[in-house]
This record gives sequence, structure tokens and C-alpha cells, in this order.
Amino acid sequence: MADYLPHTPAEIDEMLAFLGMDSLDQLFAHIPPAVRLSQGLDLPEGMSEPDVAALFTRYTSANQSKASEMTCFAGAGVYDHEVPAVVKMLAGRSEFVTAYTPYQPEVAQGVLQAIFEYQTLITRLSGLPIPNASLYDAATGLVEALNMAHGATTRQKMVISAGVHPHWREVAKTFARGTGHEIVEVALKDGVTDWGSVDASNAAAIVASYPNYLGVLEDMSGAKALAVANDALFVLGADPVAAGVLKTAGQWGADIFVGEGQPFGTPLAFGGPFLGLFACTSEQTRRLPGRIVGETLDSNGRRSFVTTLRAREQDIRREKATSNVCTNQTLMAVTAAIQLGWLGTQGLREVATRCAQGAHYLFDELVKIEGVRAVSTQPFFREFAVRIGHDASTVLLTMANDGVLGGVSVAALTGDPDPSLDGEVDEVLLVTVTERRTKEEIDRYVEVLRKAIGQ
Amino acid sequence: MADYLPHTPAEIDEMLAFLGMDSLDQLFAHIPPAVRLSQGLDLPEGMSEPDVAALFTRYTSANQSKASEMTCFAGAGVYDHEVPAVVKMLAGRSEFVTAYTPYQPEVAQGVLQAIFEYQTLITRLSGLPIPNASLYDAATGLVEALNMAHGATTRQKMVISAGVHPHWREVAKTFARGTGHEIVEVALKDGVTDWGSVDASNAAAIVASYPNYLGVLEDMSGAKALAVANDALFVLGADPVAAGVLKTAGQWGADIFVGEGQPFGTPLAFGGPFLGLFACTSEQTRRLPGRIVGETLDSNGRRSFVTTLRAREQDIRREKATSNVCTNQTLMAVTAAIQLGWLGTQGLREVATRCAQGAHYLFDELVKIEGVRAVSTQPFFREFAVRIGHDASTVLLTMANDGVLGGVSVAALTGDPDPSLDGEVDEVLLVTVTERRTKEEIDRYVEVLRKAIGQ
Amino acid sequence: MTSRALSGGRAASAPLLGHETEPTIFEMSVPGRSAYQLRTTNVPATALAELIPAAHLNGDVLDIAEVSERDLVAHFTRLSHRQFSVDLGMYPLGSCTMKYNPKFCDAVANDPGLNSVHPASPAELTQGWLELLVTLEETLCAVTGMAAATLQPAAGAAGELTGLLLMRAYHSANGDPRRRILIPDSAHGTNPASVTLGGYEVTTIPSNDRGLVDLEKLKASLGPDVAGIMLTNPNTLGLFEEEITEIAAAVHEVGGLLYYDGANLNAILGVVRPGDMGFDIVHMNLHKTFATPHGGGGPGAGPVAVSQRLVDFLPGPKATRVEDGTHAWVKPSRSIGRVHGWHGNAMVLARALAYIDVHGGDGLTRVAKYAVLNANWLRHRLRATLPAAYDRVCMHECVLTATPLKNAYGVRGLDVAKALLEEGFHSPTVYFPLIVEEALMFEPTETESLQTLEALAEAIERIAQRAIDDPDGLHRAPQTTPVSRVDEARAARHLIPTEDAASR
Amino acid sequence: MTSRALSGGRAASAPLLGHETEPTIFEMSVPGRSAYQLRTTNVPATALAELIPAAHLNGDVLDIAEVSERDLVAHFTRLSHRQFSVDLGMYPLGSCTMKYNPKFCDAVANDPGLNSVHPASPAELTQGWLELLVTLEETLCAVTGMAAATLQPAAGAAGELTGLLLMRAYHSANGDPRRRILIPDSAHGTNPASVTLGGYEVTTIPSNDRGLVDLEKLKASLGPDVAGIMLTNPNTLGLFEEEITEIAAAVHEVGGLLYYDGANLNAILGVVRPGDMGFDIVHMNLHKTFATPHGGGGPGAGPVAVSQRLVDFLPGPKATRVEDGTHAWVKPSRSIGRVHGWHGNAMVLARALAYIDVHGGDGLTRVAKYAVLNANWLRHRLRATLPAAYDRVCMHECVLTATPLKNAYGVRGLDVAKALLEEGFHSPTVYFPLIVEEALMFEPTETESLQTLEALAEAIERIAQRAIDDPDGLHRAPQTTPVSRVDEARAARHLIPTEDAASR
Ligand SMILES: Cc1ncc(COP(=O)(O)O)c(C=O)c1O
Ligand SMILES: Cc1ncc(COP(=O)(O)O)c(C=O)c1O
Repeated sequence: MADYLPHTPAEIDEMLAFLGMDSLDQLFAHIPPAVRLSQGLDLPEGMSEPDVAALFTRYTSANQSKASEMTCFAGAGVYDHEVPAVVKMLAGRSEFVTAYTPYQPEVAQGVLQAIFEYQTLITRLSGLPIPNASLYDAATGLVEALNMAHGATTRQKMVISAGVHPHWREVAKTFARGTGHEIVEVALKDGVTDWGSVDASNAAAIVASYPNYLGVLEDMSGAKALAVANDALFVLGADPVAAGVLKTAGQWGADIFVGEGQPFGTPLAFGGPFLGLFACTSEQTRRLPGRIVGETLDSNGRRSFVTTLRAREQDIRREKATSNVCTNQTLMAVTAAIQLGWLGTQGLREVATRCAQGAHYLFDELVKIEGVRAVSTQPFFREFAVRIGHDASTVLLTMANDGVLGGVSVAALTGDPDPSLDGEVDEVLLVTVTERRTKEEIDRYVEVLRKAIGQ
Repeated sequence: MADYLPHTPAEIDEMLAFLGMDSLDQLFAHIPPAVRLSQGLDLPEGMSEPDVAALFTRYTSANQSKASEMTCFAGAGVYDHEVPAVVKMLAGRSEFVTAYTPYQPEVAQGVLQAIFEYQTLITRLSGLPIPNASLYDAATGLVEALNMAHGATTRQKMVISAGVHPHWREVAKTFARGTGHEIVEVALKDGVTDWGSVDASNAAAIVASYPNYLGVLEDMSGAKALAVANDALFVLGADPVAAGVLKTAGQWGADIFVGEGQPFGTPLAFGGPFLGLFACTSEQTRRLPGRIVGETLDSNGRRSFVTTLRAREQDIRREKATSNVCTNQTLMAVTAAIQLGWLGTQGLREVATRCAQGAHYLFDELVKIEGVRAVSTQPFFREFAVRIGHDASTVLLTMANDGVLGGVSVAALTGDPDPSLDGEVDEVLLVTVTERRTKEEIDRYVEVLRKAIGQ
Repeated sequence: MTSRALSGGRAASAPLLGHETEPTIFEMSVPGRSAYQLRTTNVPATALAELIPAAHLNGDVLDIAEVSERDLVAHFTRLSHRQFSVDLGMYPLGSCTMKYNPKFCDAVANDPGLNSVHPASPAELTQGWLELLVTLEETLCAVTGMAAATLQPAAGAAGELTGLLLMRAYHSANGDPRRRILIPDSAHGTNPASVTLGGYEVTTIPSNDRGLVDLEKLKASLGPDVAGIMLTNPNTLGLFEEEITEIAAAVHEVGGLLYYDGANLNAILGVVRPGDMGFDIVHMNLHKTFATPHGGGGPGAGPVAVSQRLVDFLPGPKATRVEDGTHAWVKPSRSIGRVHGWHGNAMVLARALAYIDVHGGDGLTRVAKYAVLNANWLRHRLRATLPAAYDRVCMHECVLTATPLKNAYGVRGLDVAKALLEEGFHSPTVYFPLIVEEALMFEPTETESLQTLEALAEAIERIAQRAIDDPDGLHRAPQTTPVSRVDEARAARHLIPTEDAASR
Repeated sequence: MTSRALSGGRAASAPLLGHETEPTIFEMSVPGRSAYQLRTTNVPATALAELIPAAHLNGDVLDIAEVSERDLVAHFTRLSHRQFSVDLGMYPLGSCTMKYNPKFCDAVANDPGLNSVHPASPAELTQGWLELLVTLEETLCAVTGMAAATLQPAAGAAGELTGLLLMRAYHSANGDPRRRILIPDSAHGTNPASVTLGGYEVTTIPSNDRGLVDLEKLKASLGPDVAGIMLTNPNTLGLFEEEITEIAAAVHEVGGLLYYDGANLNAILGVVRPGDMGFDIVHMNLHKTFATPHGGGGPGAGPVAVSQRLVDFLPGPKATRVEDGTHAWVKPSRSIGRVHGWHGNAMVLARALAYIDVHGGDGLTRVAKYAVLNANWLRHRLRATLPAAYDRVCMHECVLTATPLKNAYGVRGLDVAKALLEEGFHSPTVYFPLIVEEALMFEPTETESLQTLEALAEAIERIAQRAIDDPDGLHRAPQTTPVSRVDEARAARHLIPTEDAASR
């Protein structure tokens, strides 16, 4: 019998006898018969591990766009960065993988210290002093930021740039059904948020993205000024890899930073588990969502770490809590700490620089192609949007036949025509270049795209 | 610069200054200039890990017979058994992988206890009480067994069945160049050692294989009787998986057991690192080659483990040592202990049974094919030899085109025409079925072979 | 030279060798050292200043730790030696279901065929993933007795909030938004927190003297403004709500919906299904019930399954089987929208499906039965030492109380929990649920053997004896752990969440 | 119930939690329990008795441990916590070269494209492997300055014996078999043991007062019956044999060959090559020089490279590049035959090639230089505490002596070594080479940082202070380790090599 249960028949009998019972069913005798399953679950019989592995090849072989086989130029918030064997090995150590939330600090210094190091790194990447121990992903992190802004201002209006990732905006809207926040979107113009077009009075938060989801590096001073002018918090969703060379959220004056930590050691993973990065100014400490690890001493005076400010958390504050997060993404946070340790100061800078170099090299080549046009004239980092004069989704499938995942169709990403883009959104392709892409791969991209659009 | 060296330029300067030197070269100044390399090594510049990984795909893609892609019916001492994720994970824990020989038992109880458990398992599988902590592989294990037999008898004549794996015999012959042992081979007849044909007087050892390399299960009573009659030691090379259902070396009366431990958790690995299993009677304890772990107490009276009988070993006995083994195959021994723990009593029996069932099922189907004939009428376990009426090497390549690694050509294995086989050795194919082969795969084998030999 | 010696390869912090603290990676950092290696790309190395306007550049202010790969490995390996985990020993943490996490499921998830797929790849190129998700959804529905599910929520709490938004959408669609959600006083804190974030008010229902929802008081709290009730069954006391049919009828009667907090679903797999009990919405914690590893606090996955009337409101887009046998992303007609940036914690979902496939319907049922058997055996075994708060047949966990020890010797539940660490066991959940004094909530799980349970019981007996012999020693426990009892109050009083705050 | 409680999930044996012993897997075993899972094959399940005659069947006598997967994992994870390793800290074990083992090289070896290839597959189907082996052979020749190499020997000692058999074959082919091999008194024990197994006699050459081969005495020992000499250079004292050219000339003069024990090759990478020093045969310990992990005692790999005149004698078959650019197995014309069951420890070979490729010629040279720098810094730093046996510039390791501590306080080298364990360092090699009293042989390796070296030095200084303050305490060290000082004599007196012997 293929399972993980240690019980031998003799032991089951012995245990039942100890309980004065003669069958396992007796343990469930107090469950009303009316609701009990009579036939057992309508599921197949158990299979051995190798049989299940064989079954799973059905799934793996039907996934054609694996980055292990197709050169990945897709991004949209999820990036194909280098993850070395050493990081996988360390993050995969079973003490990290099979631990629970560090409720007993005396036997959880491993995870606690790793989170402490993660928190330190997040504050450095964000330029904001108060981190948490992770959130589910950037999108739900944004929701927490809005809730924090609401808590700080008691206001309900959330002014959000349309440059914020469409999925993040969608998630914010979903959760606003519960909190009652009013979400006001600000359209883009030439790829840049048109802050002037919005009434931000009485706003709890001004929310921007850096770069924005089309890859554009907007000057954040405008957003900051708007926040200040309206006594709103400035929430900045920022790319943490960009922080290797670009201004941090703190440098732009943000009150709250949210970001997606996937680029730090987490694979593409079909979208999860990822890592919601979060940091804020010290004014907001008591409103921090999720767990936070702090330094303290043990009874013998040794430096120790512990989850702290627990009074904010849902299990203690219950209906008065401002966040319900319990399980978070610790393992990804630990992974990010390890990956950042591997990169180090030079490495992160190097990765960021190479992203920018690769993206610009490809951009320059692409816009030489007849019929390919930039969506924006603004600066960008490792991602940019181009109009390709053809249906982007169709072109992507054609390119896939040549082993290239050519990017992300903006129409597919946004679901509905994006109000921020004028003209045919179906023609807009979002293209990413990470430090992993070689010149040869980029040149081939150009060739494959040319072929796909008949140029 | 891509390497693993921590030294920063400032530190190098500081360290040199501490030594009163001003260049690294000064450290080597005492080496006669005449022998020093002036130009550095004639090797390419260092490459980053991902570049090397890309380079290695050159090798991996040129290996067509990977068991991950081609159904493996090859054996000849190396078997495609199930290795579950859990065993890989545990055996891959870096405390086991990156430890040295357990010279300091106080911080090496992990490896020492794992070896102690391995040793226990080997004695159970072999039916002989004195194990060692592993040897390089079965072939070199056989050499150690001959040396032990020489030590015990002071004789030089080694009577070896031609049923012993051809490579093991070759290795024994190579090392006999140093020890001066006289190797006498005994031919097979209908796949069975013709012990009657040999003069075993004055033999140090009678050496047999169970099953023999053609898969045949010989009755070992004859070999044992011959050893007893001539006061020789009976050395039995036995398949440790077969011990799940078949008689152990001890049950057959062997004085020394050698075996290949690869089937216990080690992948095919292109032939290594494998695991030389070794056990003997207690009479031979002081002649045991290699390391042995024994139980003892620590200074606080707690059960502990330590490498023991060190006085036998080369580092202490030097030129009087009977074995020069130092580094052995500990990690594979630990892996075997883990894999056997995973299999357990039932699992090993089940694996052995399934091997026999699969092999017999395939055998029965194969001999139905016109032109395919059994090499021997004797019983077998999971491997058997058949004549296929065509050049086996050619047939194997043809079968490979259909995704089947159809076995091992006996002619290729033996290198030279095997004296034990009458008729065309080129036509003999050695076929293995492990517990991993499904009926569907076996049926397909039959079909593919039929096609390859035009039946 | 002291700060210099700090950094580097000394392993005295590994409990194997000593009990010193491990330096942080920042203390180990040396300027100019590095570990990273990147591929050669041959992309033109144009100066950044030529690519990006100066206003955007940070002027190289960013400081990350600088260590060699060797020290990186040593540091995190040593940290791992300072961390308890399921793989080291029993973790009877009630409500958290710390069962064995099969390594096979990890291996499945590490396959690049799943792991290296970009979530924004066209559906045509990710048919394997879509089919996997659809299969998992169907499987979870079979387990819970529901009609459809969303796999997006990243953990149980996210599932709760999703469920509440579904309730809200449902009632709103009926033109009757409603205001209140009922929650028993034994509920986990995420439940009321989620209710608030869902825009509802909490009405707390007291438990009766059997540890169950007081049906009469529940009925008294019901009214047309009640949107629904959140229950976990078995509840957080490990007790089955025997009057569940009556509860369901009463809530449905006033037009409310029933939400099932699936944290304890492992107790009833194959025995009874939330759908059959009358629940309308169910979240599952895959990291509990289906043994995906907790990762030191996450990732989890909290799919939400619903009855037919809520299907159209589910978050989307959802992987869906379409007529021609292929799979596509489809947004339910009245979807509340996305609750996750992408498709949920996909790798956790894959692990859970692998776990379910290995067990099958029969195995999952055994999981529940043996989990319940273990909990009852432990409860009964410890009767004389730590009595159960409600001493009758429990489900997969039992809440014991240290009140007798406290009254007699001044030894609190926390002392028992801490002393257990020295005995080689993780502590149980302490002081939860709130309605039990000195609560110690033990969930042995089905993967622990009788021998392990016995060892735990004997350890607790030893601690009980220590309570008599040396109560003060117990207040100071643990001492053999990497750090001794930690000053939690100090940490909260003066927050030091980062190395930079520490060194300030 | 005690034996019952022994088995199972108690983790008190993990130093993280306590210092109890870990039960053996046999003590944890419960009849009927199991962990294995096999595929469904649908092969007819014919009874074994129908397939194999009864005379061969063992009657189900075999007893293996019976544990659940959960307990298997816990057991071996806990054992791993009782084990020091490079990944935990510095391992300055002289002669063993315990440098950092890059995880990348492990990943390379775990690729099924290498790892799942059957060694008896036709060469046509394994061209990748053959090319890899040829490339490695060429690379090793470039590093050593030799003409060709065999990759078959599974470790250094196997390489030594192979080398001696090559000498024998060479001399025999010249009709002049010869009898003796010269070995310096500082040599590792494998050298003389190999000589004996190679059918030669050992003549020991004393070292001079500089720790080097005494050239005059060497010359005096030479004669026409000398087959050759085995040297390691730098020798086991970490000192370079400066008269190597003279030694080579003298040995060659009498028709002898020079064998290079490559255990210390890491000291001279890119600086000087054995071939250029006049050696004819060189073994390499890939698990030392090229950082393949030692695995708790193995696997290793001990390729042997030779000069032109020995090429035809190499073991075979050898992977060989053939004219058409493909690769084939070719047996050298006068091959001594196989020295390994297959092609050597292939996965170790692959790891070593990956390591070499990452470093390149430049990186390998840095490896040697920094290894030598580290050893000299440490030697110099410890001058006042543990003097070097020969206090001058050393190569990659230095042999220090505890004689002053012994004379002054009765503290032996072993005590220092054991006390270091408590300080978070592995011990150095003790009492080797035999010619140095109270030898402590430190090999820091190039992957350890200056900070780590300083930490080691400070730890040794603390121990030296303890030698003054509390010498008795040092005799009892270590105490904080999983077990305290182990009784080695007891183990040898009454051999208990198995659980079955233990329980008898
Ligand atoms: C009863 C109960 N409900 C809800 C939750 C929250 O689930 P999650 O941690 O997955 O967010 C928990 C988690 O401990 C729980 O025990
Ligand atoms: C100088 C020397 N020679 C030879 C050897 C033997 O090498 P191996 O252990 O690889 O067999 C060693 C190993 O420690 C050594 O240090």
C-alpha cells in the first residue's frame, strides 16, 4: 500500500483496545449518520509515487513554454533571472522547508535570523526602515498598502496609476468590495501617468509603479508631490532588481513600498509561490500587516530573534486587526535573502545593469523593423512595450514554434482593452530582457519576430 | 571574476605584508626557477557557472542512451532500480556529502552511525558477520578478497569461475601483476561453471558468482565443496538484490562475500561511483581490507561509534598492510543504508520478486521469437543471455532508434571472445529486467527486437 | 581583530559544536567579496548613463552583504542547524497539521516542466498546467462535496476573505447585502479579521459546556441581517459540531450562508464532506490537509470551493476544460475578480495534487482515521498528566490543559511547552483556543507512529514530575536549545527589525 | 514501553535539542511497517517458486529495518545534525584538502544526461561521456605536464597501485623487472602499502633536517634494482622538495622512474608541473585538488597521468578521440588491463571537469597561490602558540607541533585537536607525518577567508591559555559535541561492527 502512514494492523488494534473501541469507525460514531459519507470519496485509488510521476509527465509534456526549453522574453512582473544551484540547495534544506511559523524562537533561530536578514535587505532595497516578513505577492501586498493608507488617513479614496500592473489593480478592486475603498484610476499618456487629470483631494493613497507595467520609468516626483499636496500616503510599487541601479522607493519619497520578490531566487513557477515585499516609514509601524521579526536577548543575554509586535496580528487582535495574513511566504523570503547574499552589492548592480543593456539593445534592434513602433518615448529599464502591427497573441504562438517566448501580449494581460493605451491594444507586445539573455538569443529574437510578422 | 576565492586585493596585500612579502610570487621563490611554469597553464580562461552549464549540454545531449529517455534493459552488474526522491534528498544532505573520513568521532557520529547501520545491513544481506565500511566497487572488492585469501592461506593460486563478471576477472588479473597471484579460470558449460575441469589443489580461493554474469543461478554447493576439499576460501560474488529472495553468500557457505552495491540507491552513473560490498567470516577479521566502524562508549558512557581496528590500515601498518585502501565509497554506503531503510524487509523481497517475474516474462516471450535461443537452460534471476542470430551490437543500435536500450552485447562486454561460450559470441545478448519495467515496456521490447532482427 | 574573526567560517553557532550566536550575513560581509557568477552574454556593455537619465539612477547607494559562496553556504547551513522542522522530529502543533511532507511532492514541483513555466505564457503553450489545475479543482470538489473552486488564494486567510467576498457578491446580487457574520468564540483569529476586511461585522457565538456551538444562542443571534456563519468542523477544540445539520438549517433559514474553515479538514477526509453538512463555501489549507511543506511560515495555498449557487461569482480567470478537450482561462460570469497576482501558489497546488494522487480516495480516508486515532490515543494516554479540556472522543487534535499543574505547582502551559523542546519535541500550540485556560493543543497527525506518541507521553510525564521536583527549573526551560528562553517583551518594547536598526 | 518509546520521532538526539544518542534504524524498526513504493508494472505475478527452484530460495530469512518514510527521514536528518562537514565550518585537515565544494558541480553531476547513462551502453550512444572523459584527460595532462592519463582509479591509493603496476609493466617490457621502490619517511601510509601490493619492496629514505629528502642518502640507496621513487611534492610537511631536479636526475640515472603522489597537487597548480620536475607518473586526488566532495570518506577519483614512454601501458579501454571526430573505447597496445569495474568514478570525474572549467588556467593558479598564502599566514600567525616543525615558507599546509604545550603543561596535540571541535572548527590532522612529534597538520585551503583564519588562530590561542589554566579540562575535551571523547581502545578490544553483534 503506497502511503506515508506508519500504522500496522496490530498497532491499530492495540490503540483501539486502549481506547476501549473495536473499530476505527467507532471514533466517528458521534458524527450524525445523515451527513456521513457512505461510499467513501469519489476519487481513484491511491497510486505509488512512480505511477504518479508517470501521470505527471502528462502535464509537464503539455507545457510547451518552459523556460528550460524556450528562450524567455516574457516578464510582466515575473522574470527569468539566474538562480544558481547553490541557492536552490540552501533554500531547499529541509529545516527551512518543513518548519512552521517560528512560534518557538528557541528552536527557530534559523528561520528567524534568515527573516531578520531578509528584512534588512528589503529595507535597503526599498529605502524604507520598517519591513515585514513577507506577504503573498505584490498584488496582495498592494491591498495591504491600501488598507494601511486607509488606517493612517481614515480615507477611502485610492488614486492608482494605470501604470500599476493590471493584475495588481484588479486584485485591489476585488478586495475593495470588502473594505469599501473607492479606486480611482489615472490613465497613462505616452506611457506616463497623467496625474494632472485626477482629483486627488481626500485621497488616502497615491499609488504608482516604478517602472510601470509597460516598462516605463516615470519620474516619481509628480506622484510624490500629489501625495504631499493632498495629505495622502505615497505608495510605490517598485521593481526590487531595478533598485540595484535606480532610485529606491525611499529615495522617491514613498511612504509605503510594495514589490514582487520573485526575481530573487524564485523560479517562474507559473506564477506562484511568489513573494510580496513590503516596507514602510516608521510612522506606520503599528499598522504593519503580517509578521515582523525583531532582535532581542535570550535569558542568558545572547542576541536572539523573535516574531514581535504580535499584538497587531489577527490571532490576537481578531476583528480589530487590519490584516488577516497568517501563513505568508517565508520560504521565498529566506530564498531571497540567500539569493541576495549570493548576488551581493556588485552582483545586484551587475544584474540590473545587464538587464538595462540587454533591453536597450533589443529595443534598438526591434524599432529598426518596419512596422514595429515603441509605445512610449520614455526611458525604460529591462522591459518595454512595442506595437507590432499584428495581433500579439498570434505572433507569440508563431514565435513559439521557433523556440522563443516572445513576450506578453498586453491585451491578454489586461483582459480588457487597456484604457491607458490608445490605438489597437491587441498589437502591443511587452518584451523583457534579463541578464540571462545573450546577444545571440536577442539577435535570434529579432529574426524570429521578423519572420512572424512577415518582415 | 568567477570563482570561489574570498580574497580581496586589500586582504592579499595585508596578508603578504604580515609575512613581510610584497608579492604572491615570493611565496614560491624557493622553487627552482628551472622547473617553474613561465606561461601559466595551457588551459582556457575560467568561465562562469552558467557558461560551463551551457558547455556541458554538449555532453549531455550527445548521450543518447540515458535511462531518463530510453527504456533500460541493460544490466551486467549495473541495474536500473527505483531510486525515490526521498533517498536522493537524504543522501544529498550536505553534512554527508561534504564530510571527510570520520577521523574525529565526536563530530562524526552521523556518518559513523550510518556506516554502522550499513555494515549491519551488509552482514544481513551476505549472511557473513564481519563487514567493512565499503570498497571502491565489486571488481576491486574481488581483488581484496583474493588478497585476503592469500593472507589466510599464503597460497597464490586463485581458481575463478568464468561466470564471474568479465570486468571483475580482468581487474583481478591486472592486480595479480603486482601480487603475483596465479589466476586459473574455470570455463562454463551450459552456462554453469565446470568445476570438475579444474585442478584446485593448492588454491587460496575458489571464486564464484551468484548469479553468474550470464544471469544463471548456479548451485553453489559444488564450489563450496571444492573449497572445503582443498582448504581454500570460498569467495562468492553475489547480487545483493537477489538476497531479497535467494540464498545469501553465508547460506551457501562462503568465507568471503563481495558484491556491487550500486542497486541500492546509486544511479547508473556511467559506472561510478559505485559501491564495493564486502563481508567475511570472523576468522578473517584481522585481514579485513579498508575501514570498519565499531560501537563503543564516550567518556560519559553513551553509545558511540568510531572507526576501529585501525592497526590493520595502511596509514599505520604501511608496507605491512594487506590493503592500501584509504578513501572508500562512504557516501554510496550511506546511500545504500538509506535506500535499504526505504525498501525494508518487504520492499527488498518485493523488488527481488518483481525482477524475477519481469525477467521470466520477457524471457518466455523472447524465446518464442524465431531465431532467438536461450544460452542456458538453467534457472536465472533478473538477467539472462539469449542468442539472437544477429550481431548483438548492431541490433542494440537498431533498437535504440526505437527508444529501447536492449541489453548488453556479451562480446562487447568481454572484449575478447569469451572462452566460456561456444558458438558465435557476437550473437549473444544479455538482457535485464528490473522491478521498474512494466509489462507494456517489456511487450514493446519484444516488438522492437522482432523488428530489429527482422522477425 | 575581533570583528574580523567574527566573519567567516567558525561554526561554534552550530549546536553540534557549541551555543554561540551565528553572526548575521552583514557582520560577515567584506567589501569587494562576491559569490555571483553570470553568463557571458556578449551584449554591448553600454554605460548605464547612456541608457537611463541620471534622474533615475541611485548613485550606487545600495549596500547588500558581500560574502564568498563558501561563507554563504556555511552561514545558511549553520542557520538551518538552529532550526527545528518536521524532518527532525515530531511537531504536534495543534491546528497547524505538521505532518510529514513527502519528498516526492517536492520533486514533482521541482520539475522544470512545471517550475519553469511563465505564468503569462499563452494558454495554448501551457495546456499541461491548465489541465493540472482543472484536475485539482475537480479533486478538491470531490473531497469537499462542492461544485467548483478557485485555486487563487495563497493561504487559508486569503481563502477566508475570498469566501466572504463571495458571500457579499451573492447577497448583493440578490439585492440584500446584509451586515453580520456569526463566529463561535473558539474560532481562529483569522476568521474575525477576515470578516472585518470583508466589510462585515462579527457576532460572536459562545460555546456550550461541551465545547460546541450553543445552538440556542446561535438561533438567538440569527436574523435577516446575517450574511452567514464561519465554522470549522471539527472546531478548534478538535471536537465535531454534532448539531451541524441543525446549525445549517437555522442559518439557511434566515438566508445566510455557511462558511467552512478548512484548517481541520484533515480530520474528516472521506468520512464526511462539508458540502454534505450544508456548507456553501469551503477553504482548504493545502499546506495542512495535503501536506505541502509550510516553509517556516509559508507558502501555503487556500483554494475555496463553493456550492452551485456561488459558482458564477468565483475569482477568475479560471482554468477551464473547454469542449474540444483543450483548456482555457475563463472568467466566471459574475466573478468577484482576481484575488492573486497570477494563478495562485501554483507549485503548492501541484504538490497537493501529487499528494492526493498518491493517497487516492482510500488513502485520504485512512489519513483522517489514523489522525483521529492518534489524537484520541494521546488524549487518553495523558489523562492523568494533562487532562483534556473536554474529555471525550476528539477528532484529529485534542486540547489539554495545564491548569492542574498551574494550580498545584505554579507551572504554566508555556513552561510545559518550552520544556518539551528540550525533550526533542516541538511544543504544542499554546493558549489557543482562547476559551480554554492554559490550553495546550496537540495535533499528532497521522504520520506519527505509536512509538513516537508514547515517547511524547513519557516526555510529558517527565515534565510533570519536574513540575513537582523543580518548578523553577521549568520556568527557565529550555536551556539546551540554541538560545534559551527568549525575551519577547524586550523585542516589542524596542523594535529592532533590521541590522541597520540594530547598529544604530 | 521503554523500547517502544525509543523508536520513532523523538529528536532529543539532535544537538539542537539535546545530547541523547540517536537510536539505530534497527531499534526503530517495527514489523510490518514500510516506506517503499514501486510502480505498477502489470507483469504477471507468477509465484517465485514456479520461476526459481526451491534450492535457491532463502526462505524469507532476510531481515531489513522496517520503518515508515517519515521515520526514515527523521532518522537520517537527525544523523546529519550529528555530523560536521565543510558546509558547516572550517575543516583544516592537513593533506585532505577540505576546501569548499561548489554546489554547481553537484548539479552538473545530477543531470540525468550524465547520471542516468548505463556504463555498458554502446559507445555510439554515449559520445557525450566519451568526449567528456577525453577532455578531462587532456586537461589533467595540461595541468600535470604529462602525455596521457587513465581515469579509472577510484581514489588516490588506487592510483598509486595503478602507477606502480605501470612501472612494473614498463620495466618488465624492458626485460628488467627490478625490486625496490624508494619512499621518504614522511610519506603517507598508502605509499608503502601500495608498493607492497605492487610486488615491490620499500626502501625508506630519511628526511634531512630541513624536512626534505636527504639527497645524499637517496643517492646511496639507488641502484639498478630500484624501480623508482614515490614522492609527493610539496611533501607531507607542506615543504617543497627543492632538489627535485637533482633527485629526478639521480633516479633516472639508474633507470628508475619517478612517481608523483598528487595529494598535494593543489599547492602547485599553474606554478610548477610534475612533468616539468621530471616525474613519469602522477596520480591526482580529484576529491582534493579539484574539490569534488569527500562524501564522508569517499567517493574520490584518482586518475593517473604518465609521460610518453608509459602511455601504451595505461589501463584500458580508454575513451579516445578517433579520426572522424567521434570517440571510441580503445585499449592501449600494452595495457596492464582494467583497474576498475567500469570507467572509474565517472560522476566524480564530471564534477572535477566542471570545477576546472569554472576556474580555467588562471583560476587554478589563483587556487594554488591563495592556498599557499593562507597556509603561510596561519603558520606565521600561530608562531608563538604552536610553532611550525620547520619554520620557513611552506606551501599549502603547515605542520605545527604541540610539543611545547606537552612539555610545559602535559597537553598533547590530540587535546588541542579535540578542543578545537568545541570552538567550532574541525581538528587538523594529528600525528602525521610520523616524523614530527605531536604533529598538528593544518591545511586551511584557499576557500577560507582571512577572517576565518583569524578566528581559528584566536581559538587556538584560547586553547593554549586553557592549557595553562585547566589542562585537565583539555584532556576531557570535547564536551559540547554530540558525544564526548570516544573510547577508541574499547572499540578495538571488543569489536562490535553490527547491530547484531551489539545485541548478542
Ligand atoms: C483554524 C484556522 N483557521 C484559519 C487559519 C489560517 O490559515 P492560513 O495560515 O493558511 O492563512 C489557521 C492557521 O493556522 C487555522 O488554524
Ligand atoms: C599524501 C597522500 N597520499 C595518498 C593519499 C591517498 O589518497 P586516497 O585517500 O584518495 O586514496 C592521501 C590521502 O589522504 C594522502 O594524503
